[in-house]
Amino acid sequence: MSISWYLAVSAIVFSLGALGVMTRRNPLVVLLCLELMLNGGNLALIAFSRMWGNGDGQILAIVVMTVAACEVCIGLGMIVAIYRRNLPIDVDELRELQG
Amino acid sequence: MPPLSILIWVPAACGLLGALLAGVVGAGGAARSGTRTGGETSGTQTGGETSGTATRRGAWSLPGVLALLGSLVALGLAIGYIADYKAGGGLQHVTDVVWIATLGIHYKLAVTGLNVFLLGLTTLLFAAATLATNLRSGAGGTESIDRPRLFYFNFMLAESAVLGAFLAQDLALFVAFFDLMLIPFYFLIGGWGQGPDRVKATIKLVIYTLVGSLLMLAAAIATGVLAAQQGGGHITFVLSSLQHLPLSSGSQEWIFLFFAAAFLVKMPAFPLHGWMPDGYRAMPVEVLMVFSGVLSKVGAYGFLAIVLPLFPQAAVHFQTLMLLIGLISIVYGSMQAFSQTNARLILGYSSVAQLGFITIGIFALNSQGAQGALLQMVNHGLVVAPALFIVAVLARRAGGSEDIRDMGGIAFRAPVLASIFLIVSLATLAMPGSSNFVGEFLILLGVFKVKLVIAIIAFSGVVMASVYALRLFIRAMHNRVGTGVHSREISVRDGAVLVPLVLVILFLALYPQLALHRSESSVKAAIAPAQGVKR
Amino acid sequence: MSTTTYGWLVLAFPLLGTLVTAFGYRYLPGRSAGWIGTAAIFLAFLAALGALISLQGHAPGSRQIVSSLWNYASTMGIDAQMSILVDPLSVFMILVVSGVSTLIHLYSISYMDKDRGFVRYFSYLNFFVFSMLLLVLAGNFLLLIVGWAFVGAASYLLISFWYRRTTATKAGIKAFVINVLGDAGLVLGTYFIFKHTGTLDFLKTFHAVESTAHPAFGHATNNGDLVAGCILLLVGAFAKSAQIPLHTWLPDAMEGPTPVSSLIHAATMVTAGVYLIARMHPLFERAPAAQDVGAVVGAATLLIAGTIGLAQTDIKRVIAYSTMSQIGYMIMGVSVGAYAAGLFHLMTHAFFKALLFMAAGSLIGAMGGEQSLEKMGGFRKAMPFTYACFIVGGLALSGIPPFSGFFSKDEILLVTGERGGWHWILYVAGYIGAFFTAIYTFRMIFRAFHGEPVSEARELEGGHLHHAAIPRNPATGEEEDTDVGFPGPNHAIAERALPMRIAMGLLALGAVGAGLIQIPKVDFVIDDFLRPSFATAKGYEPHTKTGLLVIGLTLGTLIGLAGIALAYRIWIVGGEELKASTAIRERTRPLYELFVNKWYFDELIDALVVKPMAAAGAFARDTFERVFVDETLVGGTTGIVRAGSAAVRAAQSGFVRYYAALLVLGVAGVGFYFLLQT
Amino acid sequence: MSAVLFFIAAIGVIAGAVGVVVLRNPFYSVLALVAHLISLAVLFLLLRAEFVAAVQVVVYAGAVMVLYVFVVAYVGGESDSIGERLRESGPVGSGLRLGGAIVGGALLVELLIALLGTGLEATSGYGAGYVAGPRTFGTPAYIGKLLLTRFLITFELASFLLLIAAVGGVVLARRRGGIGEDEPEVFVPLDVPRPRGTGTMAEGVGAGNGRAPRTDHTQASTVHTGAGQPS
Repeated sequence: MSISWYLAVSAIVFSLGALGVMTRRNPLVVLLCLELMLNGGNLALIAFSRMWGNGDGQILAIVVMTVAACEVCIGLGMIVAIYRRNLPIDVDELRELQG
Repeated sequence: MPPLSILIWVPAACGLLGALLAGVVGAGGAARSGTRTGGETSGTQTGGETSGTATRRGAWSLPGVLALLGSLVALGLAIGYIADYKAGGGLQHVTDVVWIATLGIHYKLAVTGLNVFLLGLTTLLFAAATLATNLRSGAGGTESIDRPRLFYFNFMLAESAVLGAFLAQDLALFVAFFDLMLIPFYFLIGGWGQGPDRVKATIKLVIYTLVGSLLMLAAAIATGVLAAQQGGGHITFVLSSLQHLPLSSGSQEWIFLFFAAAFLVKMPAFPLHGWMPDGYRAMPVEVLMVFSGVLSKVGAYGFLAIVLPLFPQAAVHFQTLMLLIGLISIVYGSMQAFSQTNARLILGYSSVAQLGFITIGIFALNSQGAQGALLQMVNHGLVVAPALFIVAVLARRAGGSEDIRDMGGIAFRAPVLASIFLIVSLATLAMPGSSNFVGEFLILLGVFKVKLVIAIIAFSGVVMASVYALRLFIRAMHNRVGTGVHSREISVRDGAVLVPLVLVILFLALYPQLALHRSESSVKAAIAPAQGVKR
Repeated sequence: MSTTTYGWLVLAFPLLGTLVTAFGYRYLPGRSAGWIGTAAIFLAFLAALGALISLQGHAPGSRQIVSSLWNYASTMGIDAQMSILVDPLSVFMILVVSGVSTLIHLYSISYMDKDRGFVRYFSYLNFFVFSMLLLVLAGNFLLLIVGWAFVGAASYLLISFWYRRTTATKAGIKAFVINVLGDAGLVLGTYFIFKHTGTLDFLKTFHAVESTAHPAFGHATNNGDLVAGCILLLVGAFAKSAQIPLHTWLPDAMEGPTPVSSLIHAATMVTAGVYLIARMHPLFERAPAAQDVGAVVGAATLLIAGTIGLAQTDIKRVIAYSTMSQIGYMIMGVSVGAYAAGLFHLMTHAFFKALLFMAAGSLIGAMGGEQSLEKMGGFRKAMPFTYACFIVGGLALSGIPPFSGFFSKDEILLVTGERGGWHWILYVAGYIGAFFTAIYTFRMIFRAFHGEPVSEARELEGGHLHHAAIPRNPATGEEEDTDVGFPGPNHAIAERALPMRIAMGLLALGAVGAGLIQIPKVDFVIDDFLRPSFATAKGYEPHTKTGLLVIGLTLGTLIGLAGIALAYRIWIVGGEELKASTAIRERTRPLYELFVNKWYFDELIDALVVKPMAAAGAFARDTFERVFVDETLVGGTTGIVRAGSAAVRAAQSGFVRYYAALLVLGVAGVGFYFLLQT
Repeated sequence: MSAVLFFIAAIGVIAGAVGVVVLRNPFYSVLALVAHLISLAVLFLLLRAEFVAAVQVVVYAGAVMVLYVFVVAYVGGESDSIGERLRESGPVGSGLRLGGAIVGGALLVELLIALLGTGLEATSGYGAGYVAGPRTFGTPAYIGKLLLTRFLITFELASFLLLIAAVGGVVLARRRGGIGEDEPEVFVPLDVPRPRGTGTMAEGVGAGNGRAPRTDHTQASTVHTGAGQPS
C-alpha cells in the first residue's frame, strides 16, 4: 500500500481526536481524544520515516509517546484532584480561569 | 569629597541594613500580621515579645534609628557638596562608569548648579521626615508604626532614588531612577496610607505616574536611537554627548510632549493633577512631606536639566503652550486652594499653583525666569513640608480632623506653634523678604520680558496666594476656639522637626544669594540652547 | 560714627527690641516688655538724630549716601544689595517715624497695661517700626518692596491683634490682601522701570533716567513704559495710603487697638505712599501723566473721604476717614511737585492725627470700649486733659492758624494753585475739603464733649471709671473673648495714666508748634533740609506769588473758622436731640445715604471682585474638579481601559473545549492559508 | 497480503477512534482506545517500525491504558455520548459543539487535501528500499543506536520530562485540604489592585467568599499619621 493511505488514516484519526476534544465534556474522554490526536501524529511520523527510510521519525514518535505518557500522568492526576475536591467531573463546570 | 554614589546609596543601604538587622536583633521587628498591636502594647514588653509586631510605643526601633542615621549622613554629604561647589558651573564630582556598554548607557553622576541645592533640599526633607517618623513612634512617642523594617527600607530607597534622579547625567539612568522613585512610594502609600479610599488613591497615583513615565521611557529610547542615527555612530544616552547631537525639530516635538507629560504629572500641573487630591489625603504625613516637597521638583528639574538642553527647538515651539499650562495651574490651583476646606488639600492645590509659577519661570526661556524657577523649587520644598507637618500637628489638636472648619483659636495657648506657622504661611504666600519672593520676583521678571499679559495674570496668583495662606492660618490659629479643639503648645518632638526647617527658611530669606550665586552659570548653560534657537 | 552706621543702628534697635520681647515673652516680668520696646524705639530716634547731625556735616552735594552690607540677590542682571540710602529725605522720614513711634509706645504702656497680650503687642509694634524704617531707608527697589510688605504684615498682625474677634480677623485679612495687591503693583512697576534702566538701585536708576547722554526712557517725557511703571507704583502707593479705590481696608483697620490706629493708620504706614512718590520724583517728573493721575486721585480721595467723615458716627472711623482725606492732600501735593510741602504736611499730620487718635483712645476708655458718637456727650468736665488735646488736634486738623496743619496744608494748596491751568480745580477741591474737615472735626468734639453729660461722663466726674459689665464688640455686639487679651474690664484714660499724658502732651506741643519751622516768606527749614534729595526736581523752589499766598492763607483761615462755626450752629445751638442735624439729614436724605454707606465702595468691590472669585472657586471645587478632571479625564481613560479589558475578558469564557475549538480553528485557518498558497 | 492486513488494521484504527469519541461510557471509550492502539501497532509493523510497534503495545496499550482504567474505575465518570451532547444545550451551547464538528470536518478535509491532493509523488510510492536484517531500519538495535548517539539529548530530556511528570502527578493527586477561612493573610501590596478573592485557588474551592474585604484588613494595619491620639 502506498504511504498516502497511511497518511489518510492518520488524518482521519487526528480529526476524530480533535472532534472528540471539542465535543466531549468528560475530562477523561477528552484526554483519550488527545491520545487519539497524538496517535494520528505518530502514524504520520512513522509513515514518513518509512517513506525516506530514515529513523528520525520513529525516534520522534517515541518522544511523542513519552510526552503522551506525561500528559496522561498529569491529566489523570488533575482529574483525581478534582474528584477529591468534590468538583464536578465536567470540563464545562471547571471555569475558574474565566476572566 | 567622597564619590557621589555614596551619597546616593547610603540611605538605601541603611534602610536595608535596618531591615536585615532588626530581624536578627528582634527589637521592633516587622509585623507579619496586619493587626496593629503597637498602640496597645505596654511599654514594659520585651523586645522578644514585640518582635514580629509593631514597634513598641516609646521605643526607638533599630530600623528607624539606622534610617535616621543614613538620612543624616546623606544630609551632611549634601551640605558638604554645597559648600564645596565651585560657582564656575559645569559638572563637578563626576562619576562616570560604563553601565551597559552595548546600549551606550553610562552610570554617570555629577553635581551641577542645577541640582546641588535640590540635593540639599532632598536630604534635608528626608532627614526631617525620618526624624518625625522616629519621634512619632520612638522617644516616648505615643504611636507605633507597623512593619517598621519595611517602612524605613522603602522610605530610604525612595530617598536614594530621588537623589539618583537629581544626580543622573545619563538619560537612561535618569529614567531608571525616575521610575525607581515610584515603587517605594507605591508601597508606602498602599501599605501605610490612611483613609478609606487609600487603595483607590494609590492606584490612581500609580496609573497616572506610570503612564507618564512609560511615555518618557519611549521618548528617551527614541532620543538615543535618533541621536545615534544623527551622529551616524554608536548609540549613547549621556546627556552631554546627546546635547551635541541635536534632533530634527519634528522628532524633537513629539519627544518633548512625551517628556512633558511625565513631568507635568509629577508636578502636578493642571489638568493632570487628578491624582493629587486623593493622594494627598491618603498619604502618611511624613511621606507626604517628601512627596510634595521633593518629588514634584523632579518634574521641574527634568524640564530644566533635560528637556531644555536636549530639545531646545521643541521648547521654543511649545513655549506658549507650556506658559498657558503654567498660568492655568496658577489660577486654577489658587482658586481651588481658597475654596477647599481640607487643610491638606489647600496646601496641595497651593503647590499646584506654586509649580505653575515654576513652570512659567522655566518656559520664559530666559535667564531670570529659569534662575527664579530653580530657586523657587528649593523654596517651595522648604515651605510646603513644614506646612504639611503643621497641618498634621493641628489635626491632632482638632480631634483628628483636617478640616479647617473644625480648627481655630489655639494661637493663644500655643504662641510658638502660631509663630512658626505664621512664618511658614507668610513664606508660602511669597511675602517679600522671604526667599520665595526673590524666586517669584525673578520668575515674573523673566515672564514679564517675554509675555507681558501672562505675567500680569500670574500676579493674580500672587494676590490669591495671600488669601488662601492667611485663610488657612486664621482659621487654624485665630477666631474663636473650635469645638473639640485642645489648644496645646507643640511638643518638643514636633519642634525638633519644625525648627530646623524654619531656620533654613529664615537663612535663605536673609541670604538667597547663596543659592543664586552657585546656580547662575549652570542655569545660563541650561537655557543657552533654547535661547540660541531663532524664532 | 559714619552717617550710614547711624542708619544701620536705626534699623538695628527696633529689630533687637522685637527679638528680645518675642523670645522673652515668657520671662519678661510685669510691664518690662513695654519699657524695653519703648527704649528700643527711643534709641532708634537718637540714632536718627545722630544721622541727621552727621549728614549735615556733609557738603550739600554729597548728602546721598548708600551703604550695603551684603549681596541680597545679584544675579542675571539683577543687582539687589542689602543696602540703605541715607539722604535728607530718608532721614526726615526716620526722624518722624521713630519720634512719633516713641511717644505712641509710651502711650501704649499705659493703654495696653491690663491687656493679656501685652508682650506680643510690643513685639509686633517694634517689628512694625523696624519695617517702616526699613521701608524709608531702603536703598533699592527690592528692599523697598520688602519693607513695604513687612509694614503690611505688621499692620495685619496688629489689626487682628484681638484675634478672637471675627471682625478683627476679617479686617486684618482685608487689609493684608489689599496691601498685597499694592505690592503686586509695586513689583510690576519695578519691572517696567528695570526693563529700561537695568538696575534696581535707586541712585543708579535716577541717574539712568536723568542722564543727558542717553536716558533710559529717551529724551521725551511720557515714555509709555515709564508712565505705566509710575502708574503701577501709584497703585502700590494708593493701596498703602488708602486712596480711592483701594481705601476700604483703612476704616475696618480701626478694629485694632487705638494706639495702633494712631501709629500705623494715621502717623506712619499710611503715609508711605507719599514717601514713595517723593522718593521716585525723578521718574514721576519724566512722566507728567502719572503725576496727574496721582493728583486727581488724591483730590478725589480728600473730597470723598471728607464727605464720608461727615456722616460716620464711630469716632475712630471718623478720624480714619479724616486721615484718608489728609493723605489725599499729601498725595496731591507730592504729585503736583510740592514735595517739601507734602512731606511737611506728612510731619504735622503725624503729630496732630496721632494726638487725635490718642485722645479718642482715652475717650473710648472712658466709655468702656464704646466707640459710637451717638452714645457720647458732655465729657468736657470729666476729662479736661483729653478735651484740651482734642481741641488742639482739631484746630490743627482744621487748619486754624497758628496751628501746624494751617501752614502745611495751605502750602500744598499754594503750590497746586501755582501750577495753574486745570490745577485750579484741585485747588478749589482742596479748600472744599478743608471746609468738610473743619465741620466733621468739630462735630466730633461738640458731640463727644459738649451737651448733656452721659451716664459714663457723670460716673467719671464722680471719680469712678465706667466699666461695661460684659465687654461687647462694639461692631457686632458679640461678647468679647477676653482671655486672648482684649482689654476687658480694664481701660486706661489719659487723666489717670502719666505715660499717656506725657505722650499726648508732647504731641500736642508738636501739633501746635511744628508749623512754625516752615512759614512762607519767613523760614524754610524743611525746604533747605530736603533740597539735596530734590536737587534735580523741577519747581522745587517755591517762587511764591505774594498775592496768591495771601489769598490762600486768609481763605484757609476763613474756611476753617466757617466750618467750625457751622458745626457749632448745628450741634451746639442746634438744640436738644440734635434737631438741626436730623433736620439737615432729612432734607438731604439721598446724599446722607450715600455718605453713610461710604459711597458703596465696599459693596462695589464685593460685587465686582470678591463674589465672582468665590463663585469661581466654588465652581472649580464642586463641579469642575469632579466633572472634568475626575470624570472626563480619569473616568474617560479608565473607561476606555475597562471596555477593552471587558472585551478581552469575554473571550476568556473558561470553557476548555471552547479554547480547543479556537485552537483547531486556528490550525485549520493556517492550513487553509497554505493550501491557497500552493 | 499486506494490503489486506492494512485494510483490516486501518478499519480497526478508525473504528477504535470513532468508538473513543462516540461511546457514552468512558470505560468503553478506554477499551475502544486499546483496540485502536493495537491495530495502530499493526500499521506500525507494516511500516517496518517494529520497535515502536512493540512500545506502542507494551507501554501504551498495556501500562497507560491500565492507568486510565484505574482512574475511570476510581472516578466513575458519568456517561455521556456525542449524540445527546449535540442535542441538549449545556453551558457552552450546542452551537459550539456543532461548530466543533464543522471545524473538525474542515480540518480532516484540509489534511486529506494536503496529504493526498497536493500530489506529492513520494507519498504515492512504497517508501525507501528495505532489506531485512538484524540491525536494519526500525529494529531495536537501530533505534537504540540513534537514541544513544544522535538523539541523546532528546532522550535525556524525555527522561527528565517523565520524571517531572511523575512528580507532578504525585503532587496533584495527593490528598490535601483547601484554603480555610482562618488562614492568616499577609498584606501584599501587589494584591491591592486585584478584586478581593479572585484569581486564587481559594475562589475555586468556594473559600474566601464572605471573607472580610482585604482593604479593611490592611486598614487596621496602617500607620495612624498623627490623626489619632495626641502625642
